[in-house]
Amino acid sequence: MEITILAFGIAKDILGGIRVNITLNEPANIHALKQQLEHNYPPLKELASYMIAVNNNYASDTQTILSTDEIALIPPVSGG
Amino acid sequence: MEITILAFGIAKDILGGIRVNITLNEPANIHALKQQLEHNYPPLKELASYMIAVNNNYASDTQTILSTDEIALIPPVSGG
Amino acid sequence: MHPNINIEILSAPLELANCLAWVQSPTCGGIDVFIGTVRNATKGKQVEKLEFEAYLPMAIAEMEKIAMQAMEQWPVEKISIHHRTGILAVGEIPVIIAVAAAHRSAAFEACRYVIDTLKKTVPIWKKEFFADGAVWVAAHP
Amino acid sequence: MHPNINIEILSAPLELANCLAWVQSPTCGGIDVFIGTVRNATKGKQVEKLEFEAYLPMAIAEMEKIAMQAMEQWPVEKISIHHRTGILAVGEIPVIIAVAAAHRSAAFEACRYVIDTLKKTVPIWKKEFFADGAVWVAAHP
Repeated sequence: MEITILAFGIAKDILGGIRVNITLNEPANIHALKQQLEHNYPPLKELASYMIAVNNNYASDTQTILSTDEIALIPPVSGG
Repeated sequence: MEITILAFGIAKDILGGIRVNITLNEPANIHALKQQLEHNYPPLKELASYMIAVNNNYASDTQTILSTDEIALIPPVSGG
Repeated sequence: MHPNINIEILSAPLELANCLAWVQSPTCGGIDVFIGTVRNATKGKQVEKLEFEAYLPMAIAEMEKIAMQAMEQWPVEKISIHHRTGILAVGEIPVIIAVAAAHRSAAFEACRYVIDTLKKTVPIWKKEFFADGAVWVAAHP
Repeated sequence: MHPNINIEILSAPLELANCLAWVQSPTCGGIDVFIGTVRNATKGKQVEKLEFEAYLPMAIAEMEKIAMQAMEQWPVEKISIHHRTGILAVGEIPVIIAVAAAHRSAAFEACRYVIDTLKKTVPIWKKEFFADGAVWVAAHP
């Protein structure tokens, strides 16, 4: 399936845009998404850390992804 | 010597005014002043505590009083 | 008065914007502000209004001492303390303390120290007015 | 949104008076306010400006979670959190947190918790601009 990834901060620079499409084998979970992202965009591995959010909530590695989910790539935050 | 006592808050109510004169034997210290005040105004003994300030500083019981000092009777504070 | 300390005792309503403008600085990353407000009740009893009385020169001197102690204990840059006197209605502001620092931790800790110490040592007195009378706070055990 | 929580993410300058007015209440005796300000330097290097970017719906949801956690941990009545986005000059205000409580101790502790947690979990990113380039803060180890 093809999903759209929202990217912010330095992740937007690494992925080359705010919205990037990525193809995953079904069924897919967060762990598989991260592996595919790091394969397509190796500089992600150099970040201090990053999280994936699904529908506005931080997701664990085992969470399953649906094509209708809103998926965001969250690099280290620095608000405040 | 006669000294003037400035009184605030409930002390002003007990002494009956903002400025009250009191006569002390010389040389006088804070301890002697407190004894004379409590003799003249017994309700002072019912306060939770009180302090004497000399020239805008809290004074210890042994500090000597001069007739030129500014003496204030400081009941428990409650600012803020 | 220390150049990085601003103390005012005012009979007119306190202005938060004044305290903030005084402490703001390009070298500061955080400002902690404490704003006291008149509550409508104390120990379950309805409060109608408060009156604050200050021993003016000594109250200013004691507040400056507290601000100096805070500057010695934490790396803070500027401290502004404004205290109100006179009659205050419910919701009005008796005190504002603003502390600016390079880092927020120092601002929080110093601000807390200033208000806690102010309530113990600064010669200012509060009278609470109820429907059935008035009392000077903390006067009796 | 919980009726005692006010969260805003704004591209225009933050107004302290708005946060304060929102949290003020006749049942509160103390308000603690944290105001972040843009420092002119970081790790000894001169900062020219900052840019803040937010993942809007999630940032609001995360800030509401933090405010809810604070209300569960301390007896506070109202919490207002305003965060700025876009380009900010030195001295401008990226964040304001105001917490009102019956007693000041809860207001101080909850306000400190909100800012500390906000910096760890809310999806907002800060880019620092120097004379010789720009970096996303905390991105790399």
